[in-house]
Amino acid sequence: MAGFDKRVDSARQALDGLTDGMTIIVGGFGLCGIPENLIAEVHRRGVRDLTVVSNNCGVDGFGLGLLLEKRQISKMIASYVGENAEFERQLLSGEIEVELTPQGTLAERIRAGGAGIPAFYTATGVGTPVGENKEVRKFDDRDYILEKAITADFALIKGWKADWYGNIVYRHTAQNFNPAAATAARITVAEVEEIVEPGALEPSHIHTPGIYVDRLTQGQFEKRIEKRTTRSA
Amino acid sequence: MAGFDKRVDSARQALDGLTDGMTIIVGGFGLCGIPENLIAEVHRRGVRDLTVVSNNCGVDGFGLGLLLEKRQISKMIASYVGENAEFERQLLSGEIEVELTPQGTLAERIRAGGAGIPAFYTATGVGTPVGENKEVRKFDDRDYILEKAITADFALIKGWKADWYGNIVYRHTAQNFNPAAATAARITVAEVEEIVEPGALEPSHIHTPGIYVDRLTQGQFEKRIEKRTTRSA
Amino acid sequence: MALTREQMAQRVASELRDGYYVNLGIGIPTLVANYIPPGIEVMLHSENGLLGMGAFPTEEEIDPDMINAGKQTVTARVGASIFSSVESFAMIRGGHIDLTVLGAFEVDVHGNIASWMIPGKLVKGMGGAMDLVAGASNIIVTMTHEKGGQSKLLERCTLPLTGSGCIRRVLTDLAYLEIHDRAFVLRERAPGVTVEEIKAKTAGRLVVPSDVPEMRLSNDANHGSPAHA
Amino acid sequence: MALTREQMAQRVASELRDGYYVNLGIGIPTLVANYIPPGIEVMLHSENGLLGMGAFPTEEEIDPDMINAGKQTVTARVGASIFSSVESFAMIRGGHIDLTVLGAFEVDVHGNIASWMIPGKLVKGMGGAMDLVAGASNIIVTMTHEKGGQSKLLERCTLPLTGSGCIRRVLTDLAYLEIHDRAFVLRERAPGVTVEEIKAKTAGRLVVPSDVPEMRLSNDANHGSPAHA
Repeated sequence: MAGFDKRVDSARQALDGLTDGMTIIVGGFGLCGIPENLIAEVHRRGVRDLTVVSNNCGVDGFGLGLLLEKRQISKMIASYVGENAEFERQLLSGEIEVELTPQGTLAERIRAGGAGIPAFYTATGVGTPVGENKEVRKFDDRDYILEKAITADFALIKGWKADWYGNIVYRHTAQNFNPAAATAARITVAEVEEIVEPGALEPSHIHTPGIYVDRLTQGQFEKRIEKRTTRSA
Repeated sequence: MAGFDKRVDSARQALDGLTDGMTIIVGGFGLCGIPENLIAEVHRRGVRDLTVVSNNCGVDGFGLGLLLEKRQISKMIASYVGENAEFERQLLSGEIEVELTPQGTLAERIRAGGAGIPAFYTATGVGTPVGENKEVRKFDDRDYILEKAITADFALIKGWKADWYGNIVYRHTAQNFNPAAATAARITVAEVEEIVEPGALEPSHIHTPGIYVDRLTQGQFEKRIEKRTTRSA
Repeated sequence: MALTREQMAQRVASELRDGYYVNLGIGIPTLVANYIPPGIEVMLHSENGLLGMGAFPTEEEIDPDMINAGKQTVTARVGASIFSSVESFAMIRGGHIDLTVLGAFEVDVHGNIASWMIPGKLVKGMGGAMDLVAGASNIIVTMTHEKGGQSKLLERCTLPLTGSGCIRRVLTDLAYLEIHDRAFVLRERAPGVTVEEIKAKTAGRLVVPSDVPEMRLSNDANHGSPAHA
Repeated sequence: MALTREQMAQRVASELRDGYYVNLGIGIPTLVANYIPPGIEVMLHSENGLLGMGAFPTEEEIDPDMINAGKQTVTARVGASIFSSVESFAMIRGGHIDLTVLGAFEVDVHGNIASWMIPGKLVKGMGGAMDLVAGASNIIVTMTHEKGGQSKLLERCTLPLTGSGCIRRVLTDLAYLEIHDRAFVLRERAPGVTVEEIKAKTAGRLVVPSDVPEMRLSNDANHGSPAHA
């Protein structure tokens, strides 16, 4: 199964071919389910002028925040800036171009990119800044705007377990944007916590079929928590 | 959890409110994963003038073929007539209106209906009879046609196991159109082989979250096989 | 007396019905989960892909892979399902959520809402809010009636919109109002708050019916976690 | 000698590459799975939601819930995944399938294909064929060169189209041809078939390079099941 064995030896090898000016989609929501090691490798490589598509842009000093600090990102397509001070600073100063996109529209645009749908209509954003300069069209007497698919050169995703074929399952809410991201790039690179033997995953439980995955690595994860909330036992 | 207990006592009760002239989406591919008991109940009720959305229309004497024979269907939206003689006869004679839709477009139109996407563009069918009288539009120098969402009054689906909340898992390729169908109707009725206690299904394995399911029944299934192909052991 | 945040949550909670799938935004909306009336059950939806959000975890249960849309660590309750962001927003956009509760900077008589951006000052991003207001059939906005002496219930929103013509119900610390025919219709007053005060603090056109009862706030907090359901 | 159906499958199989995800239509395309060259592995995609179709089941293994797009009972091989029709066609439409092999009634020099309907006579429906030809980056049409003495390689298809301008490679029982610049380019002849015969039986414009080798058919059938992979 050499042709289907998606395993590569390192994060370095996994990002072979990533160069300046490329577009990358990065899975994760906040710091949950982000490809920590692949992001670190993008940082190490120092590639610049990247367009990054990701719901968030990490936090100061972790996740995609690392790439912001090193000024590797020239354009960000995201739904949330939130508490990322460096992101907000670069946005307000105009150092980075930001295309703020509603979260559901962002997910759907990535999904469309992977599914061969070049564009779709949605009511989200009608009559708001998001709808400016977009076609508005009525269906059944309601207004919708046209939104376009997103595709990328690389997708960097994070799974829980994967078999050699690149079939992936996600753990809890670390799924989020990862399955969509996996479908929408020319080269999809997945890092997972555990690589298992083919046959170990139940076919009906697989979240991301291996057809979407080109390269697979196993990583060590810090899994930093953004907001630690607890109840007393 | 009275409000979330989707169980009803019978197929009869499950289709309460189904009347002449309604649109129903029916899950299944061929005879695999079809809601046998709900179809039988539609047959028993004798409601007429139905628009049925389903990839196939059963076979002569089984599945949706029963409704064809009793002339309960006035319009069919499907991708395949195949070897269903009565379907082909009614189609050629004009007794039934048929909107033949490419299988992937059919799946996507139903999914769009459930996902609040009123319309989308696809390359499928461009330059063919399917593309006639549809808007053609270029994206990145390729032609696409505009396809519209499908929604329905009722969706009739078939699952394997479901908990009281209507969370459903499908068995093998009996999944097919069922998850999309579940999302696109005002009232979604699911019949399953086994109803399990809440908590018995792993949250990340659920194919159809209960939010899409309004009524749930347990059925007995014949599971007729259309093409029995085997190898020697 | 203006309502406290807890009282606002309590009033919103009385709109919950047994079997509702509910999305609660960050802030006051989150507190609603503490006041679910006895005998009814709701399922909390979190945009990042969780339906059936449970209580906060104990220290032992904490799991970085189990968070809500506010990035807080949570648990999944019995009957929960977990799915992708694509599926999560298909639920929202497709109108499958029964009730959405979210905060706002401004609301106007046209049902417009502004909640995500103060130009040149605050850029948090819209996250899932635009999807929620466009998709939910049933939205309650919770916010203070004024900010810095300025009414937040306007004739026209001044800030960039989150959604257009989508809001019908607003609960403030002073009143519960519905939006009809390009006006705020005063339905209930916070206990001890006069119609005159509400009139004075509402910039958009206000319709005052002949009878405007005081709100009833009967539920006690069920002292669970904010994510109780 | 015209190729047999098995030989046609054999020739197509030589186009397979290790690691290909392949969709095989009904008929001759299905037979391709019997001739996968040694040392390479492919994964068969079935439109109804199965990637990694395995052999036919034994009598004991038969399961009505495990079928392929031809409605035949099949098995899932190691490494298979099973998903919805929506996901299955996202793969197809999104161009993730490496090779699609399907039959046709007619093909023309513009790359058009007709395969799903003979007006007034045969209405089978297009099933997934229109999606496959619109989505696959790489399509091989397999069909007989003629039917009832009529060429099936035309200047313009006469039947309703399945896809427009999407076909580049055609294997018939007489030849392997590529479509370039509005012509069929004759690349290989079936063993013993002359260029003259192919010329006579091709209605659409035919370009004949100076050297048109005979096909090489070296693989033996691996005598597995039709769904072997």
